[in-house]
Amino acid sequence: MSKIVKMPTHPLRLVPALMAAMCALLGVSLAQLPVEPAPNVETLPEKYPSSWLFAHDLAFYALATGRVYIVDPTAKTSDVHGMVDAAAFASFSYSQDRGELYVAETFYTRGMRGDRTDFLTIYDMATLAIAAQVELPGAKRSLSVTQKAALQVTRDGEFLLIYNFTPAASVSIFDLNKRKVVNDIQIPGCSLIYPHGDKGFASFCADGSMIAFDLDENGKPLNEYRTVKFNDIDADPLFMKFATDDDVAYFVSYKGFVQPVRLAGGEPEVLDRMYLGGAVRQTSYGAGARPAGWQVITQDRSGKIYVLMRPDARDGDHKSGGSYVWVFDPKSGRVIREIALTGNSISIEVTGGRNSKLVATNEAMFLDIYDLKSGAHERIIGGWGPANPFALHAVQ
Amino acid sequence: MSKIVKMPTHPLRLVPALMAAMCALLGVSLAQLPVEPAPNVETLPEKYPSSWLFAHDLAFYALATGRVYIVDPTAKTSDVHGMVDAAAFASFSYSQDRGELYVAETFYTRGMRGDRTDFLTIYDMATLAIAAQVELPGAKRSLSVTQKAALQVTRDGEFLLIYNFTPAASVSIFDLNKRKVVNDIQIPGCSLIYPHGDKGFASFCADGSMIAFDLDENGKPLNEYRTVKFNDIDADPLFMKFATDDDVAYFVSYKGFVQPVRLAGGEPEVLDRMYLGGAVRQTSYGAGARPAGWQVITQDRSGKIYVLMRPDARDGDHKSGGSYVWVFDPKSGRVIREIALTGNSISIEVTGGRNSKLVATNEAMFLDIYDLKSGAHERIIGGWGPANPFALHAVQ
Amino acid sequence: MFPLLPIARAASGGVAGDQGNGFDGVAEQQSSNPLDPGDPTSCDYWRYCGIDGFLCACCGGTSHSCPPGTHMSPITWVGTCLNPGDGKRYVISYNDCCGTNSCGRCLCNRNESDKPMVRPQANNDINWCLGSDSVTYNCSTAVIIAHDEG
Amino acid sequence: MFPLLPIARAASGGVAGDQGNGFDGVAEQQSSNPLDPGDPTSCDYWRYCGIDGFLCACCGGTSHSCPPGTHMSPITWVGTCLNPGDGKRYVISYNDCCGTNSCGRCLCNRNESDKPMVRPQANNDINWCLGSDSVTYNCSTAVIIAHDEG
Repeated sequence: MSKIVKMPTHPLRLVPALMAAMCALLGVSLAQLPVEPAPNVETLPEKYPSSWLFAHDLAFYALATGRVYIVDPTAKTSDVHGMVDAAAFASFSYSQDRGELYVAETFYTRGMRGDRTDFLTIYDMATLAIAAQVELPGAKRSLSVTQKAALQVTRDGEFLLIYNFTPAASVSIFDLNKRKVVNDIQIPGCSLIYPHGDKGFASFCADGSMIAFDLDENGKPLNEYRTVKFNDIDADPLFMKFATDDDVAYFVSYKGFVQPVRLAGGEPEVLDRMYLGGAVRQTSYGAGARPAGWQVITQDRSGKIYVLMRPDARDGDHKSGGSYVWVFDPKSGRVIREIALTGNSISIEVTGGRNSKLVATNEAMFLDIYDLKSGAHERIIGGWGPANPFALHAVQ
Repeated sequence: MSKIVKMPTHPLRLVPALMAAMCALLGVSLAQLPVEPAPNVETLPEKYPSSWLFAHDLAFYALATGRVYIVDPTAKTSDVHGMVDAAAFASFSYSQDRGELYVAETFYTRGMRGDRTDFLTIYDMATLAIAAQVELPGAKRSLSVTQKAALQVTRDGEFLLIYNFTPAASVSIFDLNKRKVVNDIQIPGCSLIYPHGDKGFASFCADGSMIAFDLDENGKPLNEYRTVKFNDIDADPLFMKFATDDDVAYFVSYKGFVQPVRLAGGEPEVLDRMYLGGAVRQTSYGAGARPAGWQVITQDRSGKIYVLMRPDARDGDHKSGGSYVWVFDPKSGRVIREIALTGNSISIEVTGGRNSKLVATNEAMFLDIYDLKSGAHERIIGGWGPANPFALHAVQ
Repeated sequence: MFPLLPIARAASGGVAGDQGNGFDGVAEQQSSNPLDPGDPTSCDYWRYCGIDGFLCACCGGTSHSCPPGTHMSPITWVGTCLNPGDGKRYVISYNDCCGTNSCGRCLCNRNESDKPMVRPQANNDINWCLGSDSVTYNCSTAVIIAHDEG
Repeated sequence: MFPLLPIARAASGGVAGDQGNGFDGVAEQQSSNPLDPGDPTSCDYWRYCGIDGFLCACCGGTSHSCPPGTHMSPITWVGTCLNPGDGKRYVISYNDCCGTNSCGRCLCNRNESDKPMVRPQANNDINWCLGSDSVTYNCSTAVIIAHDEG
C-alpha cells in the first residue's frame, strides 16, 4: 500500500529490493533472528468478537483529531487493536453485517480553517481501509460532545441516520446500499436519533414530547407520530443517552426516574416511568443518589439496565460522574444490584460474550475493566495521552 | 468578523440586534454590572515587547494541530496572550519590522489524509489575523521535531528561508515583499538553515563541512562556499541548534565543545573550538557533564552563550535533558556561571528587556521562569494540556 | 493525569476567594471590582456557573472577550448565574471563540443551568462555534447580557 | 503529567526483564522466544534502542508491523541495537506507520545510534512518514533488516 518515493537514485531509499545492497554497504549479513519483511501491516477479523468495544475519543485538546480505538477488554495482551480517525466532534457507528465502520466527520481545507466539508467515511472492518468517503452536503452535521444518538443504523441495517444541527435540526437518511443520502427530514425543535421499528427513528422534542417516523425504502416518511409530553425538561429532564432491550428504549432523568419508551414502529408507546431510588435493594445509597456522568446508561445482553450513579448529588452535578453502577431490572422495576466502582467515572458500557465486562471511563480517561459477574476490578486500559473516550460502543 | 447564520427566523440566533427581544423573552432587564458587548475580540501591540516569547508546541499527540503560544514570562497576570495554529511539524519565525508571524505548515484535504498542500501562513502580529496564505509548491517542506533552523529570516529581513527534505534537501527562498517563492536552491547532502551575511544562508553537510550561499535580490546564489570538514559526525557531532552573537553562530557538540562559525557573508570562517568542560569555573559538575536536550543552546543580549547541561551524561543521553545551564563567555572562552534548574529540562531560551528571564521547558512540558540576574526560580507557565513546547523563540 | 471535560471543576480545586485559581502554570487575575468578585482564570468564578470548555481568560482573552485571531460565535446558549458581589442573578451568554485549535488551558465544566440537548439554547455540549466562519473551537467566554429579574 | 518526546524513557520506568512495561493501562506482551527477549510494549525492549515515537506494539501492530489501516513508510532511518538474547548486534529499521493520527500510547524515545539531522539516515527527529501516501504519523516499528557483522 505504501507508495515508493519517486527518487530512484537516493541512498536513503530502503525498500526490500534494495535491502541487500544496503546490507552490503553497512557490512552486515543475515542474522540469527530472521530478517523481517516490510511493509507489514496487520489486519483484523471480518466480524469483531462481541467482547470488543469501540472507545470514541472526543480529543478535546485537539478537536480536529478525534479517534475511535478498537479495544478488547478481555485481552491479556494486545488490548488495543487499532484506531480510525474521527475528526471534529465526529459521530460513530458500525455494522457487523456489512463489516463496516461509519464515521460522520468534518474537515477544513486548511486544518482549522478554510472551506468546510462533511463526510461519511466508511471503513472496512477487516483492514480499516477506507471503503468510501461520501460528502454530506450542506455543512450541517451536528457538532457536540460525542454520543451514540447522533448517528444510528436503522434496525433493519439499511439506513444510517445522521443528526444535523445548524441550529435547524434535521436527520439525513443515508442509504448503506447506495452509499448516498437519499432524504433529509426536518425535525424542528427536536434533537438526536433513536431507532424506531425496523426502518424509522424517533427524536426528543423541546416541548417534552417525542416525534417518530416510519420510513419507506427511499427514506421518505410513511408516517409521522407525536407522543404526549412526558419529558419534564424544566423540572427533571431525561438524559439523552439511552439503553435498549429489543424495541424498548430506556432513559433516565436527572433525579433518577427510569423512562421506557417502546419504539417498535407505528405510534411510540410511552411506558410507565419507574423510580430508581424508590426501588433500591442492596444499595449503599438511597436518597441523594442520582444518575450523573456522560454515557450514564447502558444494557447487558439479558436486558438489564445499568445506570451510573453519584451519591449525594446536587443540582448541576448531572455530568460530574458517579462511583456506583445500579443494575435495574425493567421486568421487576427494581434495582437488583449495585456495583461499586474504584473511583468516579463518567461513562459506562457492558460488553458481550461469555466473558462480559463492565467498562467505565474514569476521571483519568482510562477505562476501568470490571468482571460483570463478580463486579471485581480487573485492570485498566488507556495510556492514550490526552484522549477523552466519552462514548463507549460495545460490539453487538 | 463573525458570519451571521443564514436562519433569520430561528429563535436561537443571539446577535446584538436581537438581544433586547431576548431579554424581554426571558423577563430580564439591564443589570448593575453593565451588559457587555459582543462580539468582542482582543488585539495585541503591533510590535511585541522584547520580554515576550513564542512557545512552539509540536503537539505530538495530534501532530496536525500544533500551536505557537505567545507568552509573557514577566506577566503577573495574562501570561499567555494568544496563539496561532501550526499544523503538522510546522516551522515558525517572525519579523518585528514587518509586524508578521510566519508559519510553514502542511494540510491535508481530509484531515489526516487526502491531498497534501504546504502553505506559508502570514499573520498580522497585532490582530493574529491571517494576512496571507501562500501555497508552497512541491509538497517538499521538511517535517521534523520543531526547531528554529528549519525556517529563518535573512538578516536584512527580505527573505524567509524554508528548509525542504523529501529526502532530497533544498531551501526555498520566499520573498517577504513579493510574498512568493522566488527560488529553490538544492543543497544535496546538507541540512537546515543558518543566516549568513545580510542576505544568505549556510547549512551543515553530511561530510562534516558547511555550505554557504550569498544571494542576490532575486534569491539567486551569487557565490557558493564550502568550508573544511570540522563537524565530526561519527565521534562527536554538533547539535544543530544554534546561538548567535552578531554574525557568529555558536554550536555545541555532544561531548561539550563549543564551535563558533563566523557567518558574515562571503567565505564562512570556522573559528577555534573551545571546550566547555575544560574551562569550568564555579560549576558543580565537570567531567561527565554534557549538553543534552532539544533546544540546548541560546544566547542573551550581551552575547553570552547558554548551554543546557546534563550531569553524568552517557552516550545516547544527548536528548535526555539537563538540570544545569552553563553560561559561556565566548570572549574569555570560559564558563562564567552555572544556573541550577529546579529539575530536568529539555529546551532553554533567554528573553530580553530590563527584566530578562531564563525560560526552560521542563519534563512536565511547563515553562520554568528564572530571573536571569539572580537565577531564582520565579514561577511556571503552562497548563496547556498535552502541548510540547520544544522550540522557544525570544522576541528580539 | 488529565483534567476532564465533565468533571474538570474537581481538578480546579478551591472555591471563589481562595488563594490560587487551581490551574498550575496559569497566572491569576484578581478582579479589582467588588461588584464582580473572583478570578476569571478560576473555574469557580461566578460567571462560569454553566461553562464547558477552556477559559478564554487563560488564553489571551478575558471572561467576556476572545483571544486575538479568533472569532466570537454569533449564536450560543444562555444561562443565569448568581453574582456574590451584589447577590443578584445575571443572564450569561457562553459565547465560544472560534477558528483556531483548542487553547488547551483552564478546562472548566460546570452545569448549573445546563439542560439536555433537546433544549439547545440551554445546553453546553453543543459546539457553539457552529455558527462561526470556522467551527473549530478555541475557548469559551461568559458575557453578561442582562440582569435576571425573574 | 505527560510523557515527553525526548525524555519519554524516564517515564517508562523499569528495565528489560523487570515486571511491567512501564505504561499504565497498556497490556504487557512477554516474548516467548528466548532469542528475542523482552516486552515489545516496553520502551526498554532491546530493538527500541534508537526509537522515537509511539510503540506500534501498543497500537494494534507489533514491534515490526503496523496497525491495521496504516501504511508502513518505505524510507526511514536505521541504527544498530544489541540483542541480549544472543549477544549480537542487529541492524534495525525504524519504519513509521502512517496515514492516521498519533496512536498516543507508549511514547518512547531512545537515542543510542541517533545522530543529528545532518545525517538523516541516522536521525529520529525526522518524520519518516514523509515518503508515505500521507505524512500523518501514527506509530513506530523496529524491523530487523540484518545482522550487524561490523
